[in-house]
Amino acid sequence: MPEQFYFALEVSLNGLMAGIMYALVALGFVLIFKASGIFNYAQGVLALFAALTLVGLQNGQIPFAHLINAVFGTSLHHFGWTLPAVVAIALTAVVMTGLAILIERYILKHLVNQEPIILFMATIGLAYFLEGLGDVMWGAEIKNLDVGLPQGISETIDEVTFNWFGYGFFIDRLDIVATLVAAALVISLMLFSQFTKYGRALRAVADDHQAALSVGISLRFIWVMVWSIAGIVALVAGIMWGSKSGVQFSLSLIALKALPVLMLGGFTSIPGAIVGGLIIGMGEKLFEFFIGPMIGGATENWFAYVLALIFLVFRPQGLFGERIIERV
Amino acid sequence: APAPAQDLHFPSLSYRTGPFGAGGIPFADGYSDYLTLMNERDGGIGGVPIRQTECETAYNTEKGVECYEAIKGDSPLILQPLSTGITYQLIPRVTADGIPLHTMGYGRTSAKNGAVFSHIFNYPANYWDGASIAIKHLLDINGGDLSGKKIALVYHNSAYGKEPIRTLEELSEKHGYALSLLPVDSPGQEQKSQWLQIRRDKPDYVLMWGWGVMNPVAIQEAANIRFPMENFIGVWWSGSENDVLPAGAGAHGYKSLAMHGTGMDYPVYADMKQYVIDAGKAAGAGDQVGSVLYSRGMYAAMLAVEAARKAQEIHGTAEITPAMMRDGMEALEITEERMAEIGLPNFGPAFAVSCENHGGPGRGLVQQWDATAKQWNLITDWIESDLEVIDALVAEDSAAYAAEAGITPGCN
Amino acid sequence: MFYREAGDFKSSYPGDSQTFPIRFDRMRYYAVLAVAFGIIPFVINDYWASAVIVPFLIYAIAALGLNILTGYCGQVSLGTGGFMAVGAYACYKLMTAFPEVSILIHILIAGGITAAVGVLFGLPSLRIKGFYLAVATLAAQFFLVWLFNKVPWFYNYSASGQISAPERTFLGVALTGANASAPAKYLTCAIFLFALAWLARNLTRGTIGRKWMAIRDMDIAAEIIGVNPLTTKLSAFAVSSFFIGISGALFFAVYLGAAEVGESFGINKSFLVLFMIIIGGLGSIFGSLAGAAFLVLLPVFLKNVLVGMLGWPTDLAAHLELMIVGALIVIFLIAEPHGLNQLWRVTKEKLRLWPFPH
Amino acid sequence: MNAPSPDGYTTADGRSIGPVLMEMKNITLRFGGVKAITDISFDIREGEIRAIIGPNGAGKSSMLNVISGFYVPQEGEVWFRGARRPAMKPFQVARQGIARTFQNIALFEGMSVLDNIMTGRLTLMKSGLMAQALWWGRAEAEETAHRAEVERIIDFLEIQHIRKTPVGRLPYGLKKRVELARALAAEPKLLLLDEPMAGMNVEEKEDMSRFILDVNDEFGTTIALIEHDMGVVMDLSDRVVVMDYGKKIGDGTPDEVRSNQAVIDAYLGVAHD
Amino acid sequence: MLDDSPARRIDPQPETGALLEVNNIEVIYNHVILVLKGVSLSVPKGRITALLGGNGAGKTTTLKAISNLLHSERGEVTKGSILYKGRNVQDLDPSDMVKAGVIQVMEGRHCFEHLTVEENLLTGAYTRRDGAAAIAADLERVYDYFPRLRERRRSQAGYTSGGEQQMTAIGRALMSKPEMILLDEPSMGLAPQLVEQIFEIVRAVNEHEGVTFLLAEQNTNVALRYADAGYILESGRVVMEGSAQDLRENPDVKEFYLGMSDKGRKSFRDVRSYRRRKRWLS
Ligand SMILES: Nc1ncnc2c1ncn2[C@@H]1O[C@H](COP(=O)(O)OP(=O)(O)OP(=O)(O)O)[C@@H](O)[C@H]1O
Ligand SMILES: Nc1ncnc2c1ncn2[C@@H]1O[C@H](COP(=O)(O)OP(=O)(O)OP(=O)(O)O)[C@@H](O)[C@H]1O
Ligand SMILES: [Mg+2]
Ligand SMILES: [Mg+2]
Repeated sequence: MPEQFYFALEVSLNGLMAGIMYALVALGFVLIFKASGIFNYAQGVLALFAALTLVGLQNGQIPFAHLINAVFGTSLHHFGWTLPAVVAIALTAVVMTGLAILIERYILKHLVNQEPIILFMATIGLAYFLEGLGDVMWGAEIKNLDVGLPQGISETIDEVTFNWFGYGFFIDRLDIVATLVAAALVISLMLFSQFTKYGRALRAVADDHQAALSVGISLRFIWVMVWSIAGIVALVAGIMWGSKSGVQFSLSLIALKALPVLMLGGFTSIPGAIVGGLIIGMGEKLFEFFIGPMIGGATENWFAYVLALIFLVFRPQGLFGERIIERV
Repeated sequence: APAPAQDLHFPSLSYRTGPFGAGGIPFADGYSDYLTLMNERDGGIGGVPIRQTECETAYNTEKGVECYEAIKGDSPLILQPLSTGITYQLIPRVTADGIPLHTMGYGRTSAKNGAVFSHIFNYPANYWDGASIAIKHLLDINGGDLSGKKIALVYHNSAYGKEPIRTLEELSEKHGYALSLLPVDSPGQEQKSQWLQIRRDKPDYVLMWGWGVMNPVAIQEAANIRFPMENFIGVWWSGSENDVLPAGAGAHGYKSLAMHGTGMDYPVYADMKQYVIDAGKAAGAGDQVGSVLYSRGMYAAMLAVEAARKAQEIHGTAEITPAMMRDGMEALEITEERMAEIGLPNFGPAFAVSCENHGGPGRGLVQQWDATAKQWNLITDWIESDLEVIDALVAEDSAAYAAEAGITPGCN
Repeated sequence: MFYREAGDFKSSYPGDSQTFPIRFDRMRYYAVLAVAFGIIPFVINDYWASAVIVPFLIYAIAALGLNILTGYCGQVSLGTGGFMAVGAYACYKLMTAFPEVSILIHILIAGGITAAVGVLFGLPSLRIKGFYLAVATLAAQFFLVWLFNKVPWFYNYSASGQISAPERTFLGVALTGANASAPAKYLTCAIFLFALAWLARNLTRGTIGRKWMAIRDMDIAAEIIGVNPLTTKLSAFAVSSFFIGISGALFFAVYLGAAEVGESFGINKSFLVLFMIIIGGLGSIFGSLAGAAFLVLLPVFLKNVLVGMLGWPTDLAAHLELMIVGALIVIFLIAEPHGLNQLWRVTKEKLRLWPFPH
Repeated sequence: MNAPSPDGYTTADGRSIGPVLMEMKNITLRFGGVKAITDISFDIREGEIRAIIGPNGAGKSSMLNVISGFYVPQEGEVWFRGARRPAMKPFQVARQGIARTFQNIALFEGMSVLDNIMTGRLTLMKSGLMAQALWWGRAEAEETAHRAEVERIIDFLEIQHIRKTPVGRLPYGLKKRVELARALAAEPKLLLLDEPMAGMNVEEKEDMSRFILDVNDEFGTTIALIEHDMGVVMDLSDRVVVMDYGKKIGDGTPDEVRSNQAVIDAYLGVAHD
Repeated sequence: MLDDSPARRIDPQPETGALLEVNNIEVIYNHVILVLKGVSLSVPKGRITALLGGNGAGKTTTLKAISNLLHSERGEVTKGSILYKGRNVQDLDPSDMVKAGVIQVMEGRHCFEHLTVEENLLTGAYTRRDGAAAIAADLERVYDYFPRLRERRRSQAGYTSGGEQQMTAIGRALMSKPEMILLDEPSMGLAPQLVEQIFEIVRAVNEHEGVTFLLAEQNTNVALRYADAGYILESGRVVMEGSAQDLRENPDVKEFYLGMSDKGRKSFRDVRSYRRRKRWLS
């Protein structure tokens, strides 16, 4: 039955695209995990913070306006200018780098050589802090993010496929952009970590902080670098997701969609994030589409995790993760 | 009972943070601004000043309970938590503590039955009314016949979102449409599969019970698959500016229910501007005035104020207690003249509350989004819900509750 | 000054392995008990009960449970919310199906059911470790929430899927429902906490506790010296889930009175309880209590200061509260990564040496 | 001692050694392409101190791991007490009475010294979960009984003063001693020691040697020992297996091994003593 | 192997000054555990200095205090000063210490498990700026020192044997072209001929490249054969110091650290009673 087949194909394609969107968030996790063994819970909030900052800068919002107004009884809101998207994005990247420096300086530096769970916890503290900060700085109301990315159904694909198969496929143009951006990001990050000494240093740091220090790798530098990159990746994710749903608190919850991706691909693998995203995206969409209606729907959240779990039972380190070394 | 207060305490259980903050902010602002207006312009209600307090719940039930416990000793006249979850927590508590709870268009629908839910009010309309109104509207456009039509419900996968299902199922039997259900998990950032299902099944109409980020994403996705927007109707919680703006032009023609008017074309805004906004006394950032949810907050405050007046009137004292307030709410009567006096002519329906009916008339409107003008336009007159179906459901559900909670229903 | 070990010699092994080997600690412990059961029930009011103390007691139980799994046995779990939901829904079904049976028994059985579910979801821990396991437990979290939301049998087919606790009494005193008094709620939770803490203490100081810790510290070595990883990990899951199930049952029946699974037992619960044990101290019973107290009290305290005393707008206060809680978590971790418990220990060690610096 | 009889033999210093306790037959172990052990056979007799030596990476530790059941060899059989050992999990092997220490100390860092040593006795403890939870009769009595045993070992190894210290803080040498204590606590038939004296100075090595000899004497525990200090190996052991690149290149008394040219070339470098 | 090896000739008067000077430092872990109670050392440039002492004497702690790795163990230097080339280095980052030319080989190997042996070695060259060719040449040199590593260059370090990891760790330090190496128990877990070999390498590096060594070692015997001077630590204090020759001849050192009595070395089997360590200081 070609109808059904086309539906399945369409769902799979869209699943793959959704997977790419998850992978964008997962990438940030991977980078930080690779570089420091830190499971960065704050990645989702970083994306939110980046998106908030971007919108704020673009619209010329005065940071902390609400706080200032509350304290001084003023009534400030906007500087009165708007910035072109490119400038705002560049400025936001600078802000994210600054943030990375602060994070290193005030948090990570003091937690060298601690157990992973402690570091994880610290990132949760950070997530809280940034969430509050983002809201105080830019306000909690929903904001539109528009950097000129195309959205909506791609007419071309629809038409072309309709002419070919007699069935027009639905592909969101935003998803196509996301795929291209993700591909570019992944390739450049992979080149970076494979072919530069910093890439090697990253992995060394993840294995053993003390030993890394002892050979002269500056944890501080590595961390600032990695957190800046992760911040910029978060900005990209924030732009993509923000264009889709507006910028507000829930953006930070996309982290939860990235976790199964991460787990399936392996916490330490950049290509793993993408492959994991594709598998999860496609799997959960197909399941929701075909099985979901039979069992009441809204299965995506748990199905993604269960799917990842099934993979893990066979490969406990994820598809591309580094082998877990078990020796005595 | 707490001693009569020197002032009238109107707490606001608001949420300006968390995943639903974007919806909570305008509501809280509207609620507060109207009460401020009363103080500034009239010196309170019946000469007694209003005291406002605000407690942040973040849409979180535990925080809601904490807020409740913190204020319940402070003679709160009325509580409006704007959260179905918190409402469920509070129903037994307020009943035991004798504090009235007003859940306007949300909460537990069967609370309409005042014989069981003595302290809970959900006038002027509830979810089941909403479901029925939407179907009525569809009946209207279809010349009274929906048989053979396919209707899909996209809903927030929570207590809130599930509310209309029973009603819609009952109505589908009555009107012969096919209903399909598409739950979306909170928060609802990813709805690809739901909308691809819609694309495949091609329902004639899509209804939506959404809140928070789920709304704009759904509207965006609907636009993406080029679902005809005029066939897409959201409940009144899915019909604010925040929901449609992100989709830009794609959202043009999207409809939603409304239980009150919107926009700033009401005389009350003249006073509002004079006494509150220009006086720098606006709540929050002051940038929400006139939006849909702001109007709703204002409407909620207005109804509360009217009930307080009523209470003052029946009990012959200006310094009313929560118990008196309850009586005022139960005796509340909103007429068109009164609405006009207040400066909100035809903003909401005229209705009278009684012990048997805490739920008001169950009337609603349909509004449609004009993406070019960026505004909501009312496109129908008041639509009555199908009380025949709904009242039966209310009776059934409230009886079940009464049995479970050991309440003997009755009006005193 | 009081804090001296000297002169407090133990002449028997049981004496040496008692819970509070130092006299002063023992005295303080009895004092706490006396206050908890002799004074608080008479002075507690609704606000303190509902807003602070009852949630604290219940979270403390959950934290104890998670600490057994994560702190003692080293299996990081983010499924706590889901397991609490199991306890809550089991308790609800039992309460409504067997109204004549005592609620206390229902709560215990709910714990037992949760233990069984916990074991089931603990099975992957045999293959999956560390953060991978943590993320895998999210599968349990999301699946359970989905299940309770989706299958109407669990919520007795109510229209909205909410469950509400009917009134149940014990010796004529209402423990659940709107008429339960603050002291009744408080005592129920306090007694459960006390009993479970005592149980946890016994378990963790004996053979099974050492097996857990061995698995935590080095699972391969543990296996090589004779610890069966399967039974050890699963027993940790079972005991931990038992505790968490009871806390879920109390949370629903005694504290909230009504619950909706996604909202009351969502992923945030899992994280919250995890914070508690990390802030309190992994592998420590006192730490579980301290962590729970800290994270329940802090927001309430901050809110009361920022809004109540400083009069700031609530939204601003809420945002600042987030920032402060976040910052405090980080500051705490930096000051003492091993939690409040360790902070307390170091203080004691200093006290012991006092007035000498070392 | 030449060609020991099945029932055992008598050592130079007059101790009598029993029959074969454990026998490894044609063991081969590979990790992907790396052949860690190639077709090695040897036996360990009851009451004996058996040393395994060889250059770094020769496969000695891997051999101990095979004995403990942690590595499963691709080929070969393990015989224990006269019977072929079926496929077993490491914890089952431990319960047969085989205890060991590890090359890279594998103590439970989060626990006190006392608790660490108590874990050694886990295989001997019987009380159930319930009894422990309620700390009733059996659990407490059992705990006390085992505690007494453990205290004996603590006295024996002279680590009384650090009983309650978390092991994470201990210096290396003490950790090794605690690890030995943990292994001893299991009252093993066969004790496997992987470089028990690495990182110790002479004085400490002397102490450690004394402990090992005493264990062997007092409890009749059979000991398999890996060590790089030739002085120690030659002085303590009754027989020595020499490995190189996964192959066995020598097996015999210390004197035989010392004069084996292959061993000198591969390992000793110069003739020792 | 214990009879005296070709003793190194020691210049009575080192012509170069102290490269590293540790003055009376005190180290506290976790704010309460006092471990070093005033340790002073002076390491002359271009020499090999040994730091000896029993388990827990504080050797590792001293080395970590110098390389500034203490902070990551929640330890701190509370008193005294550490001067490298006359400059106080206490506030430097560990990585700055490496840049300044001081590198530590940590006790217990600390290889990067997931990196291959070769990648481990290359991380040693992280701070170097002298180009890929020079690094490649040094890599070859390390492989020449440790042929076993060349064979295992592509394996993940986590899966190599204890000794191989030790070689990797030492090789890694050599890759950074340091001026001074702090070696913590290099001989631990190495086969006897490798121990000699490592010390030969130390000597070679010291003589040909002028690298200064401070080495903590339990194997007193070998250490004193290769070192120029030594310090003996006991319970966080320096109890004896002097040239290697003097130390070797000291009767107490002979008895307690070299395991020799008047009759030469005695068998481990003959130790019939546990011996109480003599304390020079309590
Ligand atoms: N991180 C730490 N926290 C607390 N105490 C520590 C820590 N590290 C070391 N110590 C203590 O400091 C003392 C000195 O330890 P150190 O490791 O410096 O000794 P060492 O001379 O290197 O011994 P070894 O030869 O066994 O390696 C020991 O008593 C040890 O218990
Ligand atoms: N799990 C494993 N995976 C891959 N290779 C391994 C594994 N375990 C050991 N090897 C390899 O097998 C060889 C033997 O290792 P083993 O640890 O047995 O050596 P050893 O004789 O104990 O050496 P040392 O004296 O240095 O400790 C080494 O080359 C090592 O890299
Ligand atoms: Mg080995
Ligand atoms: Mg050391």
